[in-house]
Amino acid sequence: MGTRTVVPFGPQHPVLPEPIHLDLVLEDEKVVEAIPSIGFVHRGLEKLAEKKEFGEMVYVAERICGICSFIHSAAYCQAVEGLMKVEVPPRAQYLRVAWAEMSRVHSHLLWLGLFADSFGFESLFMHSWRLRERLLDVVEATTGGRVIFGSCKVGGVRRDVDAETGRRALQTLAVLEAECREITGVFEKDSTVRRRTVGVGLLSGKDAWSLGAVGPTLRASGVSSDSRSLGGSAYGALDWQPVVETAGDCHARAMVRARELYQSFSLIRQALEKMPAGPVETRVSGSPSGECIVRLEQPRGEVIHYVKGNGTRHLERYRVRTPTFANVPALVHMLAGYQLVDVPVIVLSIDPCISCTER
Amino acid sequence: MGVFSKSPWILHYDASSCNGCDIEVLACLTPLYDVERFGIVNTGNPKHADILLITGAVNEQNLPVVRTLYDQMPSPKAVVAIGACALSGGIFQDCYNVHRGVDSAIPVDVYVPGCAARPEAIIDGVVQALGVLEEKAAAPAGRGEGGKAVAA
Amino acid sequence: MPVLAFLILFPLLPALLLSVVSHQGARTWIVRLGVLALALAAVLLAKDHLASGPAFYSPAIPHLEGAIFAGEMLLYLYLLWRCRQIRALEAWVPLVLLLQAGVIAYTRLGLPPVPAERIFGVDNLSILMALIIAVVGGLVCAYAVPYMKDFHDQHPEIRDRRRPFFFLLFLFLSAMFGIVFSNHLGLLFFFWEITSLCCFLLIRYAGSEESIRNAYRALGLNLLGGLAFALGLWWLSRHAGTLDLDRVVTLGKAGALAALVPVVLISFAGLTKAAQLPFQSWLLGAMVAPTPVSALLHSSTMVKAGVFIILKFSPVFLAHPSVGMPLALLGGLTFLVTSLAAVTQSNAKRVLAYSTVANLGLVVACAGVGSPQAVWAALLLVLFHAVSKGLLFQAVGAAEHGLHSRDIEDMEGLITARPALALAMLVGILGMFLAPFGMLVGKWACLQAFLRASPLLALLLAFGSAPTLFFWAKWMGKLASVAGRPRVRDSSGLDEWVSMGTLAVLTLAACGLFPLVSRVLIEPYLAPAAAPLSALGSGNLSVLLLMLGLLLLLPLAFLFYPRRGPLAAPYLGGANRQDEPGRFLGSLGRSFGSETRNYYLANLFSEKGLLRWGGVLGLGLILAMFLALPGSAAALPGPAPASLPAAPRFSPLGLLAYLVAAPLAGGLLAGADRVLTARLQGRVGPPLLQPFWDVAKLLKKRAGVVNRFQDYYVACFALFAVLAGGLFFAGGDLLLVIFALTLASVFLVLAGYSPHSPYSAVGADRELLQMMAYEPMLLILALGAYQAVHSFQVSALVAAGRPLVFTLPGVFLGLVFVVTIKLRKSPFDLSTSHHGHQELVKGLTTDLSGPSLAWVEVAHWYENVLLLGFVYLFFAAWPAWAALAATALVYALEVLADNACARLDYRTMIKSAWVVAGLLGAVNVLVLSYFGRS
Amino acid sequence: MTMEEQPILPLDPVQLPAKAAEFAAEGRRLVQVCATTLPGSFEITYTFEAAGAPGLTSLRVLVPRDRSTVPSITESYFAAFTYENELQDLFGLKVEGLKLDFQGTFYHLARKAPFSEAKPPKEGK
Repeated sequence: MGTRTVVPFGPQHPVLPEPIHLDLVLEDEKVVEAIPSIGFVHRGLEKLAEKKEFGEMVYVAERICGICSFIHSAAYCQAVEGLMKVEVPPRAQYLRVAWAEMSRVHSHLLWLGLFADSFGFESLFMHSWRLRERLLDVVEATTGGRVIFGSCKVGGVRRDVDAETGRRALQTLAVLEAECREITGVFEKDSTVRRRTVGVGLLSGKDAWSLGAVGPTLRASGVSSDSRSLGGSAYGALDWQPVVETAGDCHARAMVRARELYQSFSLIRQALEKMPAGPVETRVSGSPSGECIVRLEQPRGEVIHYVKGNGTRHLERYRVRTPTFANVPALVHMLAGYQLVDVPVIVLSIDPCISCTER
Repeated sequence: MGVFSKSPWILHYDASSCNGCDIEVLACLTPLYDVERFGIVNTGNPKHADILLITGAVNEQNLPVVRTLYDQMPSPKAVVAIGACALSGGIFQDCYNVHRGVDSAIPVDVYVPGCAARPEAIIDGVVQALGVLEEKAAAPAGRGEGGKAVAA
Repeated sequence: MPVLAFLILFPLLPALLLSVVSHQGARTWIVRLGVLALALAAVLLAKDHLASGPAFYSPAIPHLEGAIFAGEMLLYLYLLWRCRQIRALEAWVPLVLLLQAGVIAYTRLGLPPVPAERIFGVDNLSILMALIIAVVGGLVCAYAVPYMKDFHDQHPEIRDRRRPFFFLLFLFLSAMFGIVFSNHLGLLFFFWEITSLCCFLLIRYAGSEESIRNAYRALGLNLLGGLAFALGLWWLSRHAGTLDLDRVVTLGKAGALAALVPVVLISFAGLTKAAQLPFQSWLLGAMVAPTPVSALLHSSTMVKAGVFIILKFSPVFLAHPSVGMPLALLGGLTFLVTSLAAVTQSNAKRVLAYSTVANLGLVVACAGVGSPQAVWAALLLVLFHAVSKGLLFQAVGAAEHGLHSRDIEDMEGLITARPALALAMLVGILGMFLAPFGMLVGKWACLQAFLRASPLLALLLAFGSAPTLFFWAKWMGKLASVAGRPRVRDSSGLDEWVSMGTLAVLTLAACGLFPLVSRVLIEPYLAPAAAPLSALGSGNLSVLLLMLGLLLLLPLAFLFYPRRGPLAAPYLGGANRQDEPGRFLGSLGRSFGSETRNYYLANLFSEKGLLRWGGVLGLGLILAMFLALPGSAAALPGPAPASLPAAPRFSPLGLLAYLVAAPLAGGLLAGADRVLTARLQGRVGPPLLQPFWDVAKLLKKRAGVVNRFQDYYVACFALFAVLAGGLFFAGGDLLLVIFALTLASVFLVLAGYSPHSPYSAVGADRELLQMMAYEPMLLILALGAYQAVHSFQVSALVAAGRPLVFTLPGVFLGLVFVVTIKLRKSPFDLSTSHHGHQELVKGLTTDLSGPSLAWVEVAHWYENVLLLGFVYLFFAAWPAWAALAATALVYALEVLADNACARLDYRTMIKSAWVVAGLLGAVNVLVLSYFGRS
Repeated sequence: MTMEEQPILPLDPVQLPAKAAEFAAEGRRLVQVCATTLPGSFEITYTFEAAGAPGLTSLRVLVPRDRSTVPSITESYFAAFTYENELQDLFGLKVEGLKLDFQGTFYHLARKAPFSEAKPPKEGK
């Protein structure tokens, strides 16, 4: 007879929109051990590269995940463009930044809602998602899609944003930004929220780094690491600084994302305003060969797209290392010793994207 | 209209979807779409649910999970498959770990196409499922699982 | 007189026979006949004396004093010889022994002899005790015969010393009869020391190192009490010139220090024997003895001797509150501290031991108060405790022989593995803490008595009751959890079953029979004017009987209940294994059965810390008793006899209105909650009538229970929730309303434990934590209401001239705080939630579906209306529309809070609820009682 | 298009744990582990990043198909357990000394070691 409660947390669990499983071993409600089990959404899509030509693989790449969709397609395209030495037109570079940052705002607002849900603050969830719909309106107006943009392709982007659409988008975003201040204020200051997040899921900067954590999980522990600093796309030409917090707890992670909202608003504004005129794609011919690693900053952190071409229309190897995959060891490290109530909060604090993780 | 049309409680499960349809399912609950207007509640618990909204193609590992969840829902119940992957495996149908559409694992009543399916389509699918529920409630016990309908 | 002598002397006959007979059959029959004879004699004694009232006997016994002295000295010599195994740290034991011997020798030889006038006495208290000793004690002896055979079969390493063992059991009974019938304190002291001796020898029975050490601790602490007793005898011989108990009480009441000092000294001896703080350790250590010994010590002997002597002095404490009140507070403190300590234990016998100490604490508190009402409560407690605790120890012993463990965790699923035993244990547990069963009635009476004496005591009771609720209910949950363990054949023998069966029937019957016991046995013992039973209210007694009837009859309903739908597997996050639905596939390819374990709250408080600080406070209170002696020489007039409350007025109209209108109102409130919530979230939300549609739908779904017990528990939950509310709206007793509500909640908790699924079980645990958090505040509500209008009747509260909210602002705020918990609103919707997800899926209600879920929902509507009824009480003096508006406002505020808060964790909930109850509620009650009684 | 420096250092599998320990001591972060199935061997790339320095450094080992074992680097980089379990499940490799070894249950797969087959890609149309 066991002496501890074992809770099968998932794969179906309302607090997790996506299936993962944790064996939670509890004493009272203290988590003594938390061992993850993944694979519930493992499709094996990397192997599709053998069946689909490199140009078609963009569609697969942007369906690695419906939330991080755009940046996956951008990273894939950038990797193939790197292999094929394709020069992407500047306007396309700026558009990629604008859409990448829109997808970040969309993802962060979505996450803030789910995070609120993880500690039972339902109305905060609703308001976060209410605001997110505003952003989706902008996305829909500029790409035609809501969650899957379908706007990136090898050599550039599929569609342009005209001046009028851009102006309206900026107007909507300005209103949205003001409204966001209200909800991020609650995340920052509300006493019940602080009680559930401050000091919960502590991760030191040293541990975060050595466990390979990325993105807001790493930056909330005081490490300034942001793949956008590499200057890919048009990031090098825009004015921004990585957001860093030092507390290393769930609250700090929420604050990194809350502050990144405003950073993204600024980047979208800069990109749409500074965008030079010109074509939005370069014609691509030939087949990729060689290998290349591309890193971009997803809302959840650094994503790695590795492509290896062998001179055919099919890639020899396509490999994606997603931010959540990198954050899993840090998550396992964080869970032990906290309470059952903290489990959803800590799990959500890395903003897990299982679809990405398992591909 | 019977009581089942007035109080459809849903369970959402992601069977190896890319998240696209899942977040649209969640979006249905939130202020813009607010399906609670129709009494729809996301229960998160198969034992409380009437309608299973399932996204994504079933894969090797979640096949037993999908079956368990379906079995744990008390009758009468309906299944709505949402999105291209849930219908046929979609873009992933050639993947080695994917078992094609959801109807390869459990009976599906309503199919909602789209990649990702839009919230309006999902709501329409649930509305069609209400009719299915009422039919099943009227049918003698033990019969009436399965059946097909396609949402616009 | 002959019956009395028979009771004291006759047990020696089986004792001597058993000390030579080792044939199992012969032993069985000697014990059976001996026990039967004792029981018959006790009944005969009761029959003879109940009509004639108290009587004293002074038989001419030649050389009585000399014989007692010789006996005592022999006892000391024997004990001294026994002390040869002591260790250096235990050197104080023989030291105390020698001191005691010295005091006795000096008193007997150095002081002029004190003539004994009335050697033996019989009154209703001693008859009650005799019945307990003969019946409960006797049953324990009968149980012991097959038990000890099993014991030695299972533990061949322990030397078989059953002959001295059974000798000691009967000697123990004889000494106990001696104690309760002696009016001569010198003789009583001799019997007192014999019980200490028997106890010592029985604890060390197994002969292990641990049992020897614990036996010395028990001996030492009891001898310490004995030393105080001896000093008391010395003081009496020197200053009072009498050793007659009745004379000492009379002198004490009059305020003579000559009697007061010995009363306090002998009460100290009683405290050590009753294992009160800080002396509780010996009783915990006594657990090493075979289970019948524990059953005997806890139910009918030893500790009961301790409270018996203190109860004897209760008139003195009534007359001298400066001495009585520290004693009462010590009892109350012991109740609170040891109840909390029991929460941290998983060893069944330790839980039982702490519970014994706690309940004896209540008895001591009652004795310290000393009013007729309090003594009445105390006697009820002694009786009910003996029956239930005897049963529980025997059941644990029987379980231990089957499971080879006394850990509560290992008793999981006993309800299907060993149904009869589980039932016996469940009855015992029910008897300990729930309405309508005995101990709860006793606690109810205590509360009433305490309120009139000192609200501080009532508050200690209010806070101490909550943890008892927690640890008993979680134990019930373990038993009730259907873990799919194979059915085990019961190995218990006939005598064991007869013994447990009798006690189980007595426990159940106590609820119906206690008014009879009270009228015939207890009330004549109290001051002539007292009519404590009617203080409870005869209407309330009918309600109790109704509750009992429902509990017993409901299972019958299952004979007619259609079996709908197949049984479902528990919810396991979808990870259930297809081949074994009760197990799940975990990480690393491991397969788990669902495992659940109770909460022990070690991170909230530690057993050690509690006992340390409790002990220090307890010592302080004992010191205060002694310090109060010089000042208490002048007898104070006792408090004016409290006027009897008006007969309860039941309003059938209110009841009917509630039954019909509450589900409508509750459903509408739930609908309004959902609409308001949606608006606060920027949504439109469902139609107002949505909750009704939901319930209608659920009722039409096919049932999918995990096991059929769930339906029973849910039915009980709904029924008692309705009963609680009905009682309230009929204008009934507020305390009874709270008790019925608690009973209902316990059934809901059982419905959560029953499916043996981690989500439901953690939900059930959390529900219990919630109950532990809000229970003190609900009781404080009743206390405050009583302070305000001197009645627990809801009808009286409604009729109050001034809105209670002005008299009881703190209680009101505290109530609003805990109503948040009870309404399942954020930040305290821990066990289950009406909307939104949580880490527990749906927690408590995860494994309920279809119709059973519908009934839970409807019951919640009834409950919610009742809770708002509590709130309404505070505004009842206003016109109805204004009061209703105020109540609606409170409800709206709760909904608002629900939408403006994150969910907090259980530790925060318990701490904040108790702090709020303590700071707002308790302070309000105390202020009102000390300053508001103008 | 800016491309960062991405040197790849070939290494014998035997030296892998020692080299990983050296990198760990230098405070490098494990960025990814990636395997590619070549006709006769598995090519495994371990990518690291040094704090404060630009660019990614990769170690590359070749494991012959007939040997199929590779030493674990979880001694130095615990976080590698996810990658190495993936190597076991998807490529059929045996990782020796793996801490937190899921023993082939990291993914439940319809097909054993699907990436181990080196399928010659179809030529473009």
